[in-house]
Amino acid sequence: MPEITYLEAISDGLREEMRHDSSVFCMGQDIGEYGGAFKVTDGFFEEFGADRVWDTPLAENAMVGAAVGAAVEGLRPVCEMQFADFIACGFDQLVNVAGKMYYRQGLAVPMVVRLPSGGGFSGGPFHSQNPEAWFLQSPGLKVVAPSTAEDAKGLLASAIRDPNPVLYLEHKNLYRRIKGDVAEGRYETPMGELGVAREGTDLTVVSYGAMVHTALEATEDIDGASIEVLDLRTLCPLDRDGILESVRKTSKVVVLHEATRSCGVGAEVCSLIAEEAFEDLDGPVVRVTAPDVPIPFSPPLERAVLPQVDDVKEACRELLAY
Amino acid sequence: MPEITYLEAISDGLREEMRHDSSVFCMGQDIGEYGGAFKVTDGFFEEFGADRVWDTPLAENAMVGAAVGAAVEGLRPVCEMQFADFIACGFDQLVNVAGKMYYRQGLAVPMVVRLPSGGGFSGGPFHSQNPEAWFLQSPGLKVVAPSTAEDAKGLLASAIRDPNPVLYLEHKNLYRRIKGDVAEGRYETPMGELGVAREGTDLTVVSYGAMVHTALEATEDIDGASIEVLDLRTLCPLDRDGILESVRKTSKVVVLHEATRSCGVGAEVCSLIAEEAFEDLDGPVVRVTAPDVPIPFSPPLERAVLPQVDDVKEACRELLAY
Amino acid sequence: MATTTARPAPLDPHQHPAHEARLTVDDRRELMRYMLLMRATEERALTLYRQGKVPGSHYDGRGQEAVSVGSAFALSPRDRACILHRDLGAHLLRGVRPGRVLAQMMGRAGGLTGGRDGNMHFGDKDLGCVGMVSMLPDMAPVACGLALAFQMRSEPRVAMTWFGDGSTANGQWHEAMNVAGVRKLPVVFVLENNQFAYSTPNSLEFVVDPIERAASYGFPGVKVDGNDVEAVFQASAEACERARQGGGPTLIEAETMRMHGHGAHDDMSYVPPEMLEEWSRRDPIESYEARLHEAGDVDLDSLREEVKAELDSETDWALAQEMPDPSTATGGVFATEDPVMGDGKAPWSRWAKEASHA
Amino acid sequence: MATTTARPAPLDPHQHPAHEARLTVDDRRELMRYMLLMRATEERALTLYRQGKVPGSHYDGRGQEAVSVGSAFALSPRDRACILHRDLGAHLLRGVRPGRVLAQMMGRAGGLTGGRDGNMHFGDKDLGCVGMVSMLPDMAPVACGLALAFQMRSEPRVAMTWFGDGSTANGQWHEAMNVAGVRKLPVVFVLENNQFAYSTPNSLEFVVDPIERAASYGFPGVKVDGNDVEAVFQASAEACERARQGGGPTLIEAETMRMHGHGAHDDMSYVPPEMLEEWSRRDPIESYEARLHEAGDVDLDSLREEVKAELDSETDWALAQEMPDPSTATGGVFATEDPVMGDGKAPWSRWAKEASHA
Ligand SMILES: Cc1ncc(C[n+]2csc(CCOP(=O)(O)OP(=O)(O)O)c2C)c(N)n1
Ligand SMILES: Cc1ncc(C[n+]2csc(CCOP(=O)(O)OP(=O)(O)O)c2C)c(N)n1
Ligand SMILES: [Mg+2]
Ligand SMILES: [Mg+2]
Repeated sequence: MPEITYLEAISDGLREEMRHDSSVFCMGQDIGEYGGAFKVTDGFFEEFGADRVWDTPLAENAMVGAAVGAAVEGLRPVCEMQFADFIACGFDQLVNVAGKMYYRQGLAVPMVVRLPSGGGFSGGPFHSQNPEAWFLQSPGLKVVAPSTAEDAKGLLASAIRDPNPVLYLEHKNLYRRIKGDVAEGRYETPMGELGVAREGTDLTVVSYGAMVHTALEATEDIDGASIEVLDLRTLCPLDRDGILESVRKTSKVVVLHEATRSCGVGAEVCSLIAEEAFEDLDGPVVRVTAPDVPIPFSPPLERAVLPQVDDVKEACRELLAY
Repeated sequence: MPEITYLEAISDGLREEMRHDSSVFCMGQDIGEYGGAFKVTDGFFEEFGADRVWDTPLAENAMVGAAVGAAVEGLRPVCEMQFADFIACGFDQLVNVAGKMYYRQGLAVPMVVRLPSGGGFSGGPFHSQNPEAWFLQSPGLKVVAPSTAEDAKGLLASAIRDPNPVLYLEHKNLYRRIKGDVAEGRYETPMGELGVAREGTDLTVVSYGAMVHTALEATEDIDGASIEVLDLRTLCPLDRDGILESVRKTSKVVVLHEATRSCGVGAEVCSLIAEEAFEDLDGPVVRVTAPDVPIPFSPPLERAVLPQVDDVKEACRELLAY
Repeated sequence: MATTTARPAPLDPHQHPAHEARLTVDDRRELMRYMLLMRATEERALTLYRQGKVPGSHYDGRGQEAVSVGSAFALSPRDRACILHRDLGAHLLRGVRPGRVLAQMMGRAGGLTGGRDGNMHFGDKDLGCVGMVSMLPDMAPVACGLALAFQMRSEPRVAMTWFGDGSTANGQWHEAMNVAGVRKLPVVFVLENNQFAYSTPNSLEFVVDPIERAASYGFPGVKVDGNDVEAVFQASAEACERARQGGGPTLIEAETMRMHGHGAHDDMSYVPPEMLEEWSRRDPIESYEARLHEAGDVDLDSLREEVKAELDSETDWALAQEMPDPSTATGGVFATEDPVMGDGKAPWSRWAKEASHA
Repeated sequence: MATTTARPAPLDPHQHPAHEARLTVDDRRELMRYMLLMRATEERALTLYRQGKVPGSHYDGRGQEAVSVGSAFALSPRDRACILHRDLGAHLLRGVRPGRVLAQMMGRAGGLTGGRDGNMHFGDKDLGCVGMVSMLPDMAPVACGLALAFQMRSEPRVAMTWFGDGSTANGQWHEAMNVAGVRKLPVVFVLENNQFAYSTPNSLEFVVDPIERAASYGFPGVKVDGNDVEAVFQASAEACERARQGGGPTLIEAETMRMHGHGAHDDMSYVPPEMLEEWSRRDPIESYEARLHEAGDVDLDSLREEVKAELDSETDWALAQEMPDPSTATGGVFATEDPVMGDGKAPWSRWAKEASHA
């Protein structure tokens, strides 16, 4: 198995699905001849043509809405937001049209919206956001957020084949930083199942996306403690049993994400644990997240806002000592 | 003090502010001659004229965006969404332009967006939503949700005078159902301070909006237990100390809201408690909310989805017995 | 910018200019039938509402029957439609039974959404319809997506969608028009100008008639008398034909009037009485009745009888439907199978002919 | 639909047709000065970027100097502006020091947002500017709101905003145009058609030149040569005058070319070389230089010297600025005081004259 980057794995997965299933097609700004702002669709225009690799006008609601229409007619659109932040401009079609369609009229909407998300490279307030939690508060939408190259490819395949609207969060800060041995050909990473990034017995760190790597680095060696790191992979539907199982084993939990704090995915995970595993807890459920502020541009400010390895270390140490 | 409805209290508060401060004006669909879909601005057109009571075109982003522009130039716009659900159509201007303006460039944006929200009267999937949690995940926006006529007037005044964008959730199911003795003239209900709807010592029910009344009814007499009911009133900034104080007293908490469950305001409240009051808890923190589904239209379905008095009773009973 | 205005078709089908779509006597009977059926169904619904059997609010399309019936009449079975809250006639024409509509409005299990949604917020996927959402005009981009699928698969099919005058002020309207123009999509946009957006008159929604915008999106804009069912049909048939032949989108503006309040709660105090009077003289059903009467070849009395009989039994059926089972409320948020849409009824005689020739 | 095209003003101010805004020799020197200052600042910024001193990505407006300078030159001190990422010249003209721009791009505390935002995402509120957000064209509705405030207070003031060709496809563009038309707002929209939206050519963004849409919103659309600073100025001055006198909005389309990539990372492989060549022959600064040279009344060498000297000291100042204090990162999310905006610099000689007459 060749070692490729997270970015290449996304391209690879998308290309495989398009080769295998002629109903799969892409929509997005500058994804055509240019190959996309991050080059995920590099070469797609040449291979699949202008129809299946549509350079759309600057109109997110039209893109998402057209994807809904194409999806119910039997196609499998994959929309690319140039940055995840722009999903705010296609928000209405997503939450009101796509998300509620099946519940209201039994009409499935198999579509994917790719969201290049997250910060860590001075993207500033509009190119660094992690919008996932909005969509857990919007019934009818599935949400995945791979942290490895393997899962990036496998979850994209699952998302494309799923008969529901799926938001696919690809963390920009993993694009070229993370590599992995990725199987050639088509395979799926099942949605709704978390992954155990590292097994442990003393404490559980629950995370997803880029922060999984921060968690692994931070907990490599904390005074020799045995720390389990969970990679949620799918945020909706959440693998509640998987989370509870780990908590029952370790009894101590740190929930870590890059998104802002209030009503974030971490809040849902903490609440789940506080409700379902209260008796198993040997300490408070601790959240490490960005505070409730826009993500600033300048490196020292951005570092101060986004969770850092040391923040995680400190949280774990305190909780271990509890 | 005359007894007036929640709806009249909103009108009264808005009218008072407009009479007193000529920079306050209203924007919204059908709020002019017609007086608004729910008649909140009934008579305003005649008193304040077409300029200050602007019947806007069907364009939420333009409405919110224009409000931002007018606000930074010294006016105090009050936007009405015809239903809270339509804020999804003005979402981008709200979270990206209004919410981030002050942090990015030190320019305050004193504006209010009124959101007639909530269900309970067969409004169906598009006229029953409670969108508040989206905005706790969107830094820079304040959120209030009054449950009484007194607070409806007082919090609207505070929201209008606040130099920040404030989302004002007015629950449609309280409009004519709830009455209160409301002081004439102008007064403010401070933002960021919860209210204690009923004092108690055995268990705390944390809620806001229409569900405060459900909580009070449900807990009137549960085997004689002394149950405290907190009315959050402001959801952002959340009165964290006020919540923790009550939890430390009662040691048992039920969090109740009408909005859907995952990443709702209840998740934030539970997490806060699990993190800050772990040692004070004598039982799991229990959430009573709508499940993660669109709000259905037909009465039996809607009743099954929205939290009912009996659901709250049962949750309290179980927790008291814990 | 030139906007053509379609004229009512002369009654004798043999004198048509070539480009005009031909209507047989039976076709005209069907046009009348569906207008009558729409009005009868909505009158029945209003009665049920007044009897307290319809939860929530209630909306209808009184006075706009010619728009939905005339435009939908141009659709072939495999075409697709995203229908607006004023256009019950289009649903009925595609094959939705009045009983299911009444059951829908009453929130019954037998309704089109099984009580999950209400009012006109439905579409029968088995009849090629995608139900509207409340946010307007959100179905315009969706219709573009349907058309995109047809175009990508080189199928001679059309997506049709309807929206009101007020909705043209919304950004999604523009995005859909522009995208349809850029991709030359086989979509027909029917702008239903009923003079008001809820209580808001055209003058507060736009300065220039939106039909003028069509050319700036690169496709034709055709304005018709929305109370003349055949004029609406002719414009729609031409637009559909153009779309099928790769000619791209058309914007049709049907000038009409909303003869009831926005909803049953709305007393229309904002509408000048003389305006209502003038438009009531142009009632689409009465005026078509007069024309058919002249021609004399449609037995209107028997038609009315038929419709009334149908409505009576449909109403009984609807009233016999149960309320949905509460235990089903939380299921079916996520799909486990891919979407399947069926085709709609297409009463225009042309399709039967083509089928028989094929 | 008729769209007028403004012609470059003849150089002799005394031969102007009455309606044209007069430019003195000093005015022309200022126009040139700000174009040179914009280019010099952006060249310096690019150097700093290549030296690794600018975090994140980097964008500039190379080749579009005449658009931002020519249009902003028409603004009075009390007018307000929402400026686009291609329009540094407008910021400089309103009084922003180049050093603060360089510091902004380097994420320094001395930058316009103190490092909280980057690139061209800023606006100096003390100079009457509201900084853009990345979502395009979100400042168009905001500009309408500024104009609404002026209109409601009957102040003879104008809001000006800029957006690109690609942004005209977005719904918010339409909503802003329509609302401005309906309320007849004193707002000037400058459409900067630089041929591409990132890599996407006009042909994929729209079918018909967006200037054609202006009339369908009920206000004038004026197309000008965006590389002719005086043509842009004339059209803008007329539009501002009309707005001040209650004549409502104007859409100006400035035809120009983005001579650099969308960002510094973009090699422009999608742009035909001959296209770049052709446009480089139309460089806005060189062509204006030629005209001023003819006229002979502006000492260009000293002007260049001036600008270079200013840039050198401004760059030193910028490089001397500290990075922001991390402990400030989480403060200032909510305001505790009402907004206060200041007025901008307005170099056009007309304003000095009016002030002295007043
Ligand atoms: C995006 C959005 N905002 C607000 C509303 C509330 N609303 C419901 S109907 C209506 C008026 C619609 O007018 P028009 O488009 O002319 O359609 P009509 O009802 O007249 O057929 C409004 C504003 C809505 N449905 N969608
Ligand atoms: C709503 C929105 N969607 C996507 C983007 C990503 N994006 C940044 S610049 C750009 C192209 C803009 O083109 P144009 O409007 O012509 O402005 P230009 O950069 O050419 O001046 C795009 C698509 C954006 N900024 N805003
Ligand atoms: Mg209308
Ligand atoms: Mg451009």
